[in-house]
Amino acid sequence: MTYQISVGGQRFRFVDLKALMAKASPPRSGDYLAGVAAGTAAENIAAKMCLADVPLKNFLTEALIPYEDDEVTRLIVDTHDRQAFAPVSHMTVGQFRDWLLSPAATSASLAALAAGLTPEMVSATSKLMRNQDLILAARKVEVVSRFRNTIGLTGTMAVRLQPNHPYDDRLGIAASIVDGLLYGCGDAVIGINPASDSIPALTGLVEMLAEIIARYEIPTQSCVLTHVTTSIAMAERGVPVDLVFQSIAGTEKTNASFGISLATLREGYEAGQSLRRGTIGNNVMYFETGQGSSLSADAHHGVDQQTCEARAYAVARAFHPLLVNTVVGFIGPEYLYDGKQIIRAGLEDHFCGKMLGVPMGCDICYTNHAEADQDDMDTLLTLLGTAGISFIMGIPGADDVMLNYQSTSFHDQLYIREVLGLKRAPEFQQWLDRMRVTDMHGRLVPQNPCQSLLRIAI
Amino acid sequence: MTYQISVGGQRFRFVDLKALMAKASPPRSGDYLAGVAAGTAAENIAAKMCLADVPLKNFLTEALIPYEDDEVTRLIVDTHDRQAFAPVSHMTVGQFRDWLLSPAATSASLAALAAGLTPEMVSATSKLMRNQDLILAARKVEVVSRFRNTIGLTGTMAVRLQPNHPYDDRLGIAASIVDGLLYGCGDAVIGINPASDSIPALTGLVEMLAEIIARYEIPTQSCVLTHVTTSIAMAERGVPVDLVFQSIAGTEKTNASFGISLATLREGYEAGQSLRRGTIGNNVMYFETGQGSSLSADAHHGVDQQTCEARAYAVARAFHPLLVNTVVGFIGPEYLYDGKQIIRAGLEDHFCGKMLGVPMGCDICYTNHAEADQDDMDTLLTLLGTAGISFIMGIPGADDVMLNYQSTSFHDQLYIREVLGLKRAPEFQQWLDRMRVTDMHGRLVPQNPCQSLLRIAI
Amino acid sequence: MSANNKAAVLTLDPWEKLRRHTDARIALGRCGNSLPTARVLEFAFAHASARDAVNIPFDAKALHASLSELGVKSLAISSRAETRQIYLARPDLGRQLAETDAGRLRAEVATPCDVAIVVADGLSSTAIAANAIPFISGLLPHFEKEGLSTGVIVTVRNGRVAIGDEIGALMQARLTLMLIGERPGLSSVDSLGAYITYAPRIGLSDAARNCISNIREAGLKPPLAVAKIMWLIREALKRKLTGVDLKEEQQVALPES
Amino acid sequence: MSANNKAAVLTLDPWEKLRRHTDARIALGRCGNSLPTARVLEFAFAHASARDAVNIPFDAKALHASLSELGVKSLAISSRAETRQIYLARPDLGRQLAETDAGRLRAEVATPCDVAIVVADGLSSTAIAANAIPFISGLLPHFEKEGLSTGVIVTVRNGRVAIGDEIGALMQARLTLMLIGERPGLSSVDSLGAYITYAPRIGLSDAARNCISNIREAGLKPPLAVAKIMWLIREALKRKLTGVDLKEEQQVALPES
Ligand code: B12
Ligand code: B12
Repeated sequence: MTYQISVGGQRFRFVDLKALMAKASPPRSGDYLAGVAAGTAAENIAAKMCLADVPLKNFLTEALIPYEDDEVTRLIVDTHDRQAFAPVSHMTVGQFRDWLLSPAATSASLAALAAGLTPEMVSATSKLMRNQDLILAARKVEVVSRFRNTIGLTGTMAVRLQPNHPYDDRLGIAASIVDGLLYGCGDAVIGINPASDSIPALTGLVEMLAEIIARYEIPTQSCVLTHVTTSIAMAERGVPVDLVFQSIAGTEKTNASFGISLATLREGYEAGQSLRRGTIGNNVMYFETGQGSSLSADAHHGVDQQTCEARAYAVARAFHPLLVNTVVGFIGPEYLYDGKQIIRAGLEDHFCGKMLGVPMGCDICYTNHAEADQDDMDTLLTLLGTAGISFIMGIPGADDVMLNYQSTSFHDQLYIREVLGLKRAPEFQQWLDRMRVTDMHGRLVPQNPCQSLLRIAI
Repeated sequence: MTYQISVGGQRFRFVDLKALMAKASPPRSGDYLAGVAAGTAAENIAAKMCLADVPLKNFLTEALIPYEDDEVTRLIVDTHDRQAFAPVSHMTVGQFRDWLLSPAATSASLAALAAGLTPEMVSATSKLMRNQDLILAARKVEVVSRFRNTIGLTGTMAVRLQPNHPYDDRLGIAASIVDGLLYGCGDAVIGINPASDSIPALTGLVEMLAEIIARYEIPTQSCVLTHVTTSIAMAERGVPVDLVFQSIAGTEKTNASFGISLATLREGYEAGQSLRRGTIGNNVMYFETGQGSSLSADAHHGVDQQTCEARAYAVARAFHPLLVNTVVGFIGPEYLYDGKQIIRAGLEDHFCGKMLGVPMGCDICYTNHAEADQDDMDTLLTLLGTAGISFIMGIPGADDVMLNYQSTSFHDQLYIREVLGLKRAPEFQQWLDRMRVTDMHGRLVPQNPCQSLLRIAI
Repeated sequence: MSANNKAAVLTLDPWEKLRRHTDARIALGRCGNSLPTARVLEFAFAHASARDAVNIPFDAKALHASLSELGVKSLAISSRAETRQIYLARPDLGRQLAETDAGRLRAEVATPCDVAIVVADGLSSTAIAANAIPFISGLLPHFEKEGLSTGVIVTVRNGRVAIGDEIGALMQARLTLMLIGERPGLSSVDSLGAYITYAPRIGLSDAARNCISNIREAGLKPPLAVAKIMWLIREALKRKLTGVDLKEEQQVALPES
Repeated sequence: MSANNKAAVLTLDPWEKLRRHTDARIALGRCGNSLPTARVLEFAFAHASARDAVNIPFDAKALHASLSELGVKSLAISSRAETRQIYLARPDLGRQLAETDAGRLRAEVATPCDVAIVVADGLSSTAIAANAIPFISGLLPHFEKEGLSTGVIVTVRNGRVAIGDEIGALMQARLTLMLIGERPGLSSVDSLGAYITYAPRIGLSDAARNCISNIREAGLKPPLAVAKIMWLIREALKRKLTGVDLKEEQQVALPES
């Protein structure tokens, strides 16, 4: 079906919904690279106007990537909940945006709606929204997940402690863990990106984390972010895997380039469940995503990169994750050129994920080949904090010495807690008090060399 | 005095404090245009490192613009309060930054310190700060000013209602005033930029505003933003001028290009005071500023544009203003190229103004020849709200139909109140309740055609 | 869930009829505290158009044709800002005559004149295309009546206000009248500014000028602007000054709204 | 006011000695909740340096000189990304051989080989300058011992990992070993990545490769990386595959810290 509109005396035509969506996207380098972006600012706005008039229903019949060709499309269509969709089924995209911002959209109504929304609907809606709209709507949503603590409660923000080391040195990793815990981080997960892909080495890391968590009775979970098939292999050998990690994307072909399929993820999910390591909940999956991966794998089917990304959240939600993390500026400037594009994408991803009912966090980050700096990260952190982000990254000094990029630091999370009053996961906060890392208000207290957590790194 | 430093195996030399300051500034187009910016990113950071080691005291002896040549320098030096300065007098710029972010810097200690700080000191400090630092430090400061209501209390944010019209049509202006009041705006001031410069026409506008405020007993003040000499002329004729407006800048020569001097401002201040129109306070001046004006007037003396701007706040504070407004993206891309530079400048200006004890607001804005859009404004608004800005602009739909630029709208202020819980000036909020514009929580209530304020525009 | 209840989503502002008084974006309504979708997108489209307007090239030829129809001689010159991009980045260059143009202009000037009329594209060539001729054709009869001489009308590509100082000096004019395209706004991309400077010469600041702004059909209509500028020119020539010390005191009737 | 009390301003972290275990920025201390000035500026300087590192041109000549000292033949080619700017914006072009280079390479290839060794600048030519020769000189003796043939070593300017697929195919190699400069970080601008792909041909995805990363003196030291890659290459050739189905199972002793 073609779409058209006349604005300012000009007529604009869009060959199909996919093209309309792409041309309605806020400008970003990846869509230019893919050749799907609007040619002029006027065409971009005209596409938005045209998209505003598209009924939400259309997304149920006009698949952007054919049902036959893509298992992610099949997942989206087959699991769509018509009853949940009913309250908004008569709306256009533009009316849906209005509704989201109105008092009719509440925490409760949005929770009930999530299963009725498809990623394409929320992506389309986000394209009509300004930054402030993305913040306002997202902060209404509360998505709660649990393993050994409670993530996502309104007014809280958790932090992944990311203690990476260039050759997985245990003491090096332990040193970063100490640093992070003593800055009050780690409630989302203590999660290592291993430099190595060797199963014996990875097993060592998993065991080390399990031991630390057990010894200090930390109400949190661990993860070694290796390939899901490797986690499955470890789980089968009885290695104490808490969370099963995988990078995922919004098309079958991209996932294939990551060496996975929905079936692989299902196996991973079951492997995680089989170990029954959660104490207060069973959300065992940790997913990472990021705009640009489908284009990078030449697997985007002409769909704009933000919509591909939103589809990844539909993959995620099928597996009841504890954490979904958009690693927003991670890949590079070919997908998100500068601070402005990274900021915008971060807000979009957070909004889309939350609308779909996913426990959304953000790795607020950039690489050294992009036009961005720590000021942009401060900005995005403040915006996402205001938008009610579930969790962010905590990396010593914001500098990942293994993945070679910059993110948010242990200090940064203190900043955002201070200015917005955000609390930690409650169980973790209690533990921090008990360990005298913070006072009862969650503020850091000065440490002395007798602090028992320091023993982690000897 | 020359400054030098070795970093990363390279030696960097800076001919004087002025050059060091300029090269330590975050990149912006105006400093490139002036030829004072650092040549490379490395030089930029080296300059910051070198500046961090400069004792604050040096700024008292090494004037960036000579005492003999510039009355603003004379004002700064002659009114510097050594006693207020004492607590930080032993610090370097870098140490002062640390102190500002530490718990030692409190609302009370910062209020006591303001008179001891010079604009150059705070500008230098800001150059070492990331966006988050500028927010954290600024939000500790409370600067309160009063005329008919109380501006600047912690947890509040006021709005200037800006009802401009391309030919000063009274009904057109009145229509925008109605719109703004019914959106709960106008506590900072109801302030018209007149298209005309004719004294009879301006007098008509002043009288119209005085009449509206009196008729509805609005606890707020009016202003017609004409040249200070014109306001003086009107005051002398007994025209009911509330606030005396003037654009000001940080060098004598720039002010001369605006047709003013400190003496002119003193006259304006006295004219304002003579009318005794304030009810609960005597802060009668409204100043506007903005980075780039000194360069535009070829009057910057080689000083970077942010430092010139901070010096304007020293001019402002000499006259106990009710409002100081940095119109941050107003002039154009030759001074602040894009959203990123505008955002950074807005945060710097707010920080510097607050440190100097000035009731700082921001016209969060951009022009159509700059690389910026409403998303950038949402971003800066959220950041400045978090930083505790005293007031912002409220313009119907964010589109100023006379000054030809985009700013924040009546809707935008509702957004920031909603997400950050910011209140209005208390007297004005009570009035809004009384007039049934808002409920007692400050939330807008739906209006009907009998609302008496609608009569303003007939 | 009240999703079906459209009234709960959109709150209308019952003062829409006030819109007839102004182009300002009033009575936009709201969903919650936010701008309705349609209003957001209208704004975005206006922004795209205004951005384009900055870059529409100045059609000097068309202007010169119209001027010669009015029977006036004109000369097209450029500032030192060679491209639009340079113009935006380098206001200093927009204030200086291109090197060869100073000579060309000097060659045109036979005798001193009272008022040097300069027309520059500024930030909106659309403003010139729409309003320069209505303004000038209204102005010249007054000049004739009051015996004010003008030289050749100089049009400037990529000019700033202050370039009129150099031009006026070269033309040995008593006063420069600069008509310039104001930066485009969302609701008006064709607004003209008129600046007058007594005894023009390089190095003057804006304190030495007066300004009439927002000249356009939906703003200050050209005939009214002519009346205002004539008052200012008369006073300026009489009192031998322009700038902050010259204040407009006449009571000009504003058009009905 | 406690301004004179320096202790109140800076809170030190009493675990500074843990810094010997890692280059990560730990135990930075804080003023209130914030990073101390010196730490902020160190970070900023490292950022400036890392940004520069992305643009340091690849010195193919020097590399070829060193390779010929090792007694290996080499061939310098380019991807289709002609400039560094294009390279950053167009990863697709970084994955394709410049047109004439395919021919040049084909001309070099006499017989099929076991392993095509490719060295590409990637995002850090510094990584290549620092680590390619140590790695290759450690590797070649193993190849010789185990009877693995290599063709000419191909160096690529502005290359991406996947360009090794086309090169390996042209060289009729059983496996491509791609050494590439990883994107520079703040604490290491010289990190090398090694990717192996069995049966290389255009169109493969990353699922079909294995990777060893962070090869550099302060990371995975080149000799250890060689041991790991040899294990993977042996397994790959034996099991006729690389990618997610090939998992490293050997117990490699990590260096002492
Ligand atoms: C960028 C990056 C990615 C991007 C790649 C997309 C892109 N356009 O760049 C994304 C986010 C998609 C990604 C995904 C994954 N990555 Co990755 N990635 C990196 C990173 C940070 C930089 C790579 C780089 O600089 N390349 C150099 C440039 C010049 O070449 P390029 O051609 O542009 O880049 C290609 C390769 O980097 C390749 N690639 C990226 N990751 C991986 C991982 C594997 C196993 C393989 C074979 C290829 C591969 O994808 C790029 C596009 O083709 C490295 C860390 C590092 N310090 O190198 C980790 C790293 C290579 N990735 C790693 C892993 C584990 C993964 C995942 C398997 C995670 C998962 N569980 O799903 C996935 C899937 C990879 C796949 N099979 O496709 C590990 C590999 C560990 C190991 N020794 O095997 C590393 C070392 C980081 C880590 N320790 O976690 N990654
Ligand atoms: C930008 C601007 C400014 C900038 C100018 C700096 C710059 N680099 O652009 C700043 C913020 C510094 C400024 C200051 C003032 N401005 Co002003 N400004 C404008 C604006 C919004 C756009 C001008 C434009 O597009 N020019 C066209 C470009 C292409 O030319 P340019 O050479 O780049 O611009 C020069 C002129 O615009 C000049 N200029 C700017 N404002 C004024 C005001 C007067 C009275 C004069 C003589 C010249 C002048 O400064 C520029 C640099 O030389 C207009 C509104 C409009 N719709 O035009 C108001 C406007 C011209 N300004 C106005 C006023 C009142 C002032 C002030 C006197 C306010 C005050 N009380 O101090 C001051 C001082 C001006 C002076 N004497 O220097 C009024 C003039 C009213 C009138 N009829 O006289 C206008 C119409 C807006 C308004 N209604 O408030 N202004």
